[in-house]
Amino acid sequence: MNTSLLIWIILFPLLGGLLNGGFYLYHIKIQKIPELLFAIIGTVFPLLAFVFTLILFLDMNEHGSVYSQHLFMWLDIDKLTIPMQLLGDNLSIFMSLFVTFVGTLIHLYAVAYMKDDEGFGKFFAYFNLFLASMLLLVLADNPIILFIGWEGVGVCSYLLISFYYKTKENVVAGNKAFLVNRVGDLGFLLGVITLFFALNETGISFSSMQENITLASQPLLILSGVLLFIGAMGKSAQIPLYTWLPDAMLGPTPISALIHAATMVTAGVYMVARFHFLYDAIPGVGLFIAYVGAFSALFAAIIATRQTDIKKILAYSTMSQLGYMFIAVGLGLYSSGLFHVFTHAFFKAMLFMGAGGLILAIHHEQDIFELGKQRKKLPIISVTFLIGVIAISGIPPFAGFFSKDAILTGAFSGGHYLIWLIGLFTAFLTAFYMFRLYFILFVAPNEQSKMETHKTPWSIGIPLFVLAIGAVFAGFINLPEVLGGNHNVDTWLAQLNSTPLDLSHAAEYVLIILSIAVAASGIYVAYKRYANYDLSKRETEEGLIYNKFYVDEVYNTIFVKSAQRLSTFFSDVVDNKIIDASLMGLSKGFVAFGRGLTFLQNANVRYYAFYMLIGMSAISYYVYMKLQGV
Amino acid sequence: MTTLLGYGTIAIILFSIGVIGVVARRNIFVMYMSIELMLNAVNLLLVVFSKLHQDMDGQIIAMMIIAIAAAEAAIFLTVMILLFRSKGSLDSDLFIKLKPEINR
Amino acid sequence: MNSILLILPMISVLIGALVLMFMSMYDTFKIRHFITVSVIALVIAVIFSMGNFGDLYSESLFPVILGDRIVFDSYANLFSILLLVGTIFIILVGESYANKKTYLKGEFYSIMLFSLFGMLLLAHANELITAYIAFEIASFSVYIMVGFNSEDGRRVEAMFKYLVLGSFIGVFFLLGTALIYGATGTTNLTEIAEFMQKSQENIALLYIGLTMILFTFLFKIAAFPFQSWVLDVYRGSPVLITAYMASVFKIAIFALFLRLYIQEFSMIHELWEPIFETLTLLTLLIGTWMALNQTVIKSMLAASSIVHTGYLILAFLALGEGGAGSYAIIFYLIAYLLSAIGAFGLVSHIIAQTKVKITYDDFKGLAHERPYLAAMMTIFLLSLAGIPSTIGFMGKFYVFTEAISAGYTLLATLAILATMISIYYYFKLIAMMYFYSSDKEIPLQTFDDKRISTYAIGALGLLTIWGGIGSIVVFFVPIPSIDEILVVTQTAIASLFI
Amino acid sequence: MSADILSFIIFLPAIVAFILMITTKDANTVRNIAFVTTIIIFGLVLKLYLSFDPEAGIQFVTNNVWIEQYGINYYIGVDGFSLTILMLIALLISPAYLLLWEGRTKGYWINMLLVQTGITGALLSLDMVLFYFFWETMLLPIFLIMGMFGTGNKIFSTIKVTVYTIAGSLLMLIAIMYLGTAYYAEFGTWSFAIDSFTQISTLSYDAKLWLFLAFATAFAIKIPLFPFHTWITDTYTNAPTGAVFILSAIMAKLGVYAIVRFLIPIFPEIYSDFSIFFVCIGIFGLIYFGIAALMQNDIKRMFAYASASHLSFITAGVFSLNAYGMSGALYLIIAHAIATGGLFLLIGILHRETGFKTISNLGGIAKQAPIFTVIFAIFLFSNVGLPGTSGFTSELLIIFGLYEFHPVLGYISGLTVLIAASFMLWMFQRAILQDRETDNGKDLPMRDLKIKEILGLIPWVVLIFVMGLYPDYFIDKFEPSVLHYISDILPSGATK
Amino acid sequence: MIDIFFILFAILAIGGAITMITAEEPMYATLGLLISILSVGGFFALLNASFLFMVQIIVYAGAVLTLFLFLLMFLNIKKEDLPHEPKKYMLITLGAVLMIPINMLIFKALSTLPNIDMVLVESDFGTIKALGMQLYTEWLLPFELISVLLLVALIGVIVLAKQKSKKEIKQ
Repeated sequence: MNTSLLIWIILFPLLGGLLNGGFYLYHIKIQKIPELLFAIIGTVFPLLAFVFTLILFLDMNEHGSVYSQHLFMWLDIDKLTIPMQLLGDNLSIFMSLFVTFVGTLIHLYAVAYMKDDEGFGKFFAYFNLFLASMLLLVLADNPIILFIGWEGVGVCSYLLISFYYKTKENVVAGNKAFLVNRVGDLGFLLGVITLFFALNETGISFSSMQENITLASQPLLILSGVLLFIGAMGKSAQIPLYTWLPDAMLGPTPISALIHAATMVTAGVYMVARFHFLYDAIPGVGLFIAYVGAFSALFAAIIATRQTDIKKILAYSTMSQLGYMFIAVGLGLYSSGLFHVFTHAFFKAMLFMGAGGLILAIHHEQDIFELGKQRKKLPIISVTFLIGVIAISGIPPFAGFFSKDAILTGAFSGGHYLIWLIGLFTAFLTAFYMFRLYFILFVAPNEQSKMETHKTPWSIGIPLFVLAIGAVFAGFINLPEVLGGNHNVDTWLAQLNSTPLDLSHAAEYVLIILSIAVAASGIYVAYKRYANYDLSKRETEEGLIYNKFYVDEVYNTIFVKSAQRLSTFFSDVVDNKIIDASLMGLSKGFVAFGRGLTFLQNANVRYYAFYMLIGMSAISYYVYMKLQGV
Repeated sequence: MTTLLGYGTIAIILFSIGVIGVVARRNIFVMYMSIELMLNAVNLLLVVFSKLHQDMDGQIIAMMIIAIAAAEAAIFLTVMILLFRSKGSLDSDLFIKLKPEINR
Repeated sequence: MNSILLILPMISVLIGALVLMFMSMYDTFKIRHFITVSVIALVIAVIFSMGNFGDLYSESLFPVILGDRIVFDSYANLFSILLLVGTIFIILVGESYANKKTYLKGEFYSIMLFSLFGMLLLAHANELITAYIAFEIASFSVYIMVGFNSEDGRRVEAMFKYLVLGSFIGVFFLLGTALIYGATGTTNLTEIAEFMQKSQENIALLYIGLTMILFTFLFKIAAFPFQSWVLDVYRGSPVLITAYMASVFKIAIFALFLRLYIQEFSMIHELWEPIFETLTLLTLLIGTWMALNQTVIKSMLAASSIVHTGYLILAFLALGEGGAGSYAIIFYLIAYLLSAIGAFGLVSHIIAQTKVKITYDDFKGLAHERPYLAAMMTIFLLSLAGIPSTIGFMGKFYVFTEAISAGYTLLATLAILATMISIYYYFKLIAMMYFYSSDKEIPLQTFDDKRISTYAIGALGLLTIWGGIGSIVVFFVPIPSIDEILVVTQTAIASLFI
Repeated sequence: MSADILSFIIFLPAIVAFILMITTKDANTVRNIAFVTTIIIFGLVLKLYLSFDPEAGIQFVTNNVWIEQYGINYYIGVDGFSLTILMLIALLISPAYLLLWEGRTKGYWINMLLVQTGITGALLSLDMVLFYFFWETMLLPIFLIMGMFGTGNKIFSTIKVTVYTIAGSLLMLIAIMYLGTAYYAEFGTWSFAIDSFTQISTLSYDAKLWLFLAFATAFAIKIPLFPFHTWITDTYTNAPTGAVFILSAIMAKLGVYAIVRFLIPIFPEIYSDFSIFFVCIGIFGLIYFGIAALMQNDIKRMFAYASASHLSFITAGVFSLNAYGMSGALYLIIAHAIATGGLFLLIGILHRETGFKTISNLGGIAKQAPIFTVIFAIFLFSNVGLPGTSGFTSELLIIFGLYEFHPVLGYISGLTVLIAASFMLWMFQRAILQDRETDNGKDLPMRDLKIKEILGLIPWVVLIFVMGLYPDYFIDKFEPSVLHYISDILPSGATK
Repeated sequence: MIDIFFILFAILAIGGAITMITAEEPMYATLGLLISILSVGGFFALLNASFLFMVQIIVYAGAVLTLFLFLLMFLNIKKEDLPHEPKKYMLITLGAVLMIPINMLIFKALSTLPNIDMVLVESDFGTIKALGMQLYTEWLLPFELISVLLLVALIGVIVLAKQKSKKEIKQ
């Protein structure tokens, strides 16, 4: 099999993006182009990428080979050699497979969702670029190339979030996303550099780093591990760098779906998995990651229980699920974590798309209470939404159950009971708030609105349908042994050396039942509370939780406001009042002193003679003294 | 007493008085005459040196200085007339029109 | 070598002066006739001088008649050419000024040539009394030229101040001469130098005499604290004369003093070094302070000439044994000659046509009205400021390099600081010309710029640029290198020791 | 190829300028001829670039006597460093002619041509006096352009910047002369060539330190480094686009170039001993200017700080004593010149069309001028250091270099990733993207770019991406020179 | 005898000079100067410079100072037109103080010379013939130059004065 296929996986979406961008500029500047062209370009190229990935996957499945494609030398200075090289191993193909798959579906979905939007072409251009960057990230052979994709993803998300750039909030949200991500990027970059130098500049590709990991001293490894994880925090919205994610919901819904479900946010998880050799060497940091993940999961779940914006609830739930993934990768359960990434992609994308369909049907309303009030008959959406909600709540046999349970079981078996407990409690909360959402949107009694049927376009329906199938059945791919499965994903990702499970079957059963019970109780509580909720009566919009623990405000005060104040201080006080004023003052003083001296120049000839006499006198005195000895 | 130093002292004193006259007096006429006095002091000194070296050069130089002084007198007197015509006085403190204009 | 040839330049200037004097008796002659005659006389003188230009020689002609009072050497030759060329430029640049100011009648050019005669003599003088007389010829002429328009009170006042102070300080020269005579029994420079070499007797007296002469020198070049007259006199004089005093006269003074100093250098340097050091510093300071605060361009240029004096004293410090560094001074003088004549002459050209007192504000918008003049003024100001690609930079470069080479790094640094500040007041004028639109009420006159003055100014501008660029573009345009000047200078200095 | 090609490149603009000065009065003709001249120069430089052999050291040398007395020569040549920047200058100037709208009089274009001569001359000089000659000469046309075509309190700021920069260069002049005399004292002949100065062995450490500081001050003012930066805000605010473009995109870079070209070979010990100091200043400046840029309301003022911030970073890279940092710095010089230069030109157009340059008054540009916005964004993101653009490669290398220099400083320098992004994006949001907040959101009169302007900018946009995606080609041109500096000139042990 | 003359001349010279710088009226000052100059002439006589003595009396005292007096009368300065000089003596004192270093210096210079007695001797030293011989040989050039100087002064005076007369005609 020709390995040069790898680059085409990236090139197709990139080409699509460039074509769309060019056509879009043509469209707005010179002549209108029908949306169909954009739609075709925008969907066909990702599809091609998916097909290529699939071909590779199948080939790899058959031969078990690893692809590597050297394109050109990107940079070569001194000992720093960074080739532009792509790596198609099991992990990256696994990732790119579902990235392209979900991506294609979302593109399809977007065709209908963005219909008649003036930025249609632009949207697809960004979207394809996003996909290209994501694929570069996934397929990169070394962290620097990975970083190019990593940042490309960031900038595309920036562009997409501030898609409706005319309103301030959107752009502000975009900026926030970009900047918070940049904090993470900083960590990532420094982490890579630290690692590079910690390994005595022996090489920067993942494989050479893995080989040479023993060269490094433990403190430097820990440092680089933590720094890299900061990168992951930013990208994957973990505490404390999560604040951008809820705000990012201001973009068009497909963006949210893509960014938050399948791709961008999981990049952090992927990256940690990529550096598994590093984290294997420093288990302490892994534990730290797991705890951060656990707390993020809990924290996001708590906040989600009180939100009213449908997309924000989904966003917090994403953050919460990401927390699970980090628990997994932190504890060394890489394959479980990636499996959760995989399943999560299906149901979360589906949930977002459902929410998008809902929002579209009810004229861009996002408040769940309002949505509930103005409800229309949307059979496809309500069914798929229910599937998604069940899947995320962890009810078997839906996909979410298997992946989440694998993580919790893993945590328990590793002896990290606190994490396990937090995970369990979060699962309860997840079930609660997801069903709260569902009940309010679809079940709670609704008097005002007539239930007219709203037709769902086919291009929204098909992706939803496909994803729904995934959400229901994807879990079976990695059925645990105890349930008679054969660990397909774990096997595929064997290169990651995930921590094996060390539990008796009985214990596993107990844990499974326990988690189902917890999820069920969450649903029950939600049912009790919201199944018959009076939609005209909003929930109180106060309190710590509703206001997201005031974290945004605290950040704003600590970082933004103080930076602004510092900026004013620097430019107005230090520059103007101290440096410039002292320089100008010095020169002004000099001139003024000269002006003072002009009184000597009083145009009176006697005085002039007098000055001369003084001068001569002084010189004579000097000469006299000097000639004393002669 | 009629030694070199004696004559020298006289010359120095005359010279000093001349200098002081230029510096201290406001009357332009007196100022000019002080300069003449200074020239005379120099002449005296030259003649003394001429005698010292038994060399005529000093005297010749002194004579030339007298001639130069005469030329100087011509110009000086003309200037004084011009000055007197413009202000009606020979007070040097009055001629301060050329005070520099300062950018304040 | 034809010895008559050597003396001819001076003779032709003197004859020119006399011819002009007689011409001035008749009213039929116009200003242009006077200009023509004087320029012809000067050009003839230049041609005669050029005959020996660049040769190394030192001759004492007709010892019976001239009695070794003046000496003809390459040094004097070089300075003669500078003085002659400078005067030619002054006359040509001042053409439009002279045409407008009707009081500059015929005698004016006669007197100017007399003064030039005095200055040429000064460059050749080898004896203190001859030097003094030459000095007085030049000074008297300048006094008269300053007060030429005796109806104008300010001219008379300027003349009076210059006269009083000049005579006052002149007596010190005579006193010094007397003391030197007392010490050595001679006033001949060569003999004094010989005396110094062989005898330590009466050496203190000699030193003191030389110090008295130094006072006069410091006064004439306007070093601190002898600088006060400069602002008043320069401002009170017709701007043409200001140019003359600032450039040509200054060179003549240096011609004499440099000769004196180089010959007596080894002995007197040690004594004078601290004086020069202090004076450099103070002159630079006071000049800078004065220049910063002037509003009238003439005063500003006058004050800045004090700063230039500071650089020249610095160059004196760095002279070195046998006058090794003296070409720095001479080159600087040439640079200053060109730029100062240019700057003052241009001001005169403008004054001639606008009848304003020429403050900074009067220059507003000049670049829009008369771009050519503004460009030329910019060149001269840049040269004065010592910006590269003008001769002023080269001059400064040599002076500072020699100063550093002689070990006066700190002083050179201070001088550079003064240069830095000078940028401000020079560039302010450029800014006035280019950055403001004219705020004059008078409708835009069409000036006649196709006249001798403007061509002369153009020639000066070209010379200024050439001096700064030299042979740098030699592979495009074959022009003589400015190295030539340095070679000639060295020859000149060498001729002092023959 | 004739050895005098460099001289031709240097003096062609000046000669054309002089011919134009006396022949024609029509501004458009002057502009067109000037443009053609720059294109010719670009062609020549391109030819030079392609035929340049990176391994061969200094090439195309011309060494003619200028002032024999002082051993001052017309000594020019090109090596990897200067070639890269020469290419940059040629590449920047011609397209800029298409975008500079201010030049309605012939003086403007003549001055632009003269600036080019000054800049190229300074870049290629290998004799210190010659360098100084061009270094000062290039300031005058800028002075005139700034004063004549500027806005606001232009005269004050023009004189301020002139005095400021000349003050610095005069200090350098003193140092040059001191070195010359030291050489004379040691070898008995005068010479001001750089290679002569490197042989001087008689100077004491203290003297060298002072000289180094004199040079460094001159360059620091030009760059500008903290605390010599106060001229930039006034200047960038009031100066016309062309002047700001030249100042920020080219002249500031020459300051950095001069550090590499002169300070490293002449004072290697001082350079390595005091590098920590300069790296700290650079990093401090990076953060300081970055933060100061945040709250600027005047867009040009903001870019003044932004530019200073980047240049401080570049300086830090230059002093990092290793190949990564130095190559990165050189690369960032190019990247930043293109990006910032482009941004300034675009802001110039924005200012002209809308009449505003304060961020609070701007807004809603994106919807009216999409192509403008796209290109603006590309430059912006290159400035921010987005991977895939030229900015990233260079910043990455500098951070590598600084890390190797000292890990802690490397970490701090990483903040560049964050700082630039914060103020750039905030500005972009308020000034370009979102609707106006003043005047009831009334649209500003803004046109989109014209075809010729787009044509002018396209090469830069392409270059930004090419340099970002395939940097090795460009770096190969100057890497041997960098390695030569690192391994041959610096004392062993300096690079740890 | 000579000593007596010396003392007399000294007293007269210095007294005259002091009168000159202190006198309010220019007329007295001129007379003071005249006395001083005559006394200097006397010194010349004591120093064997007989020709110079003559020149001093005839040219200086006779011609120049008469010119001064003539001028004074011509200008006819009234008493109230004279500058009021309240700080005159203070300034004179100040000037005297400032002169101290210069005087000390010159005195020191003189003291290095052999302090010989300047007795009057009978010889042709200082006579017209001896002087003339040197003047027209060795000092010919300076002597001729002085004529140029006088010519310049002459032209100058004419020029300056002529202007004035023209102005008067206009009036």
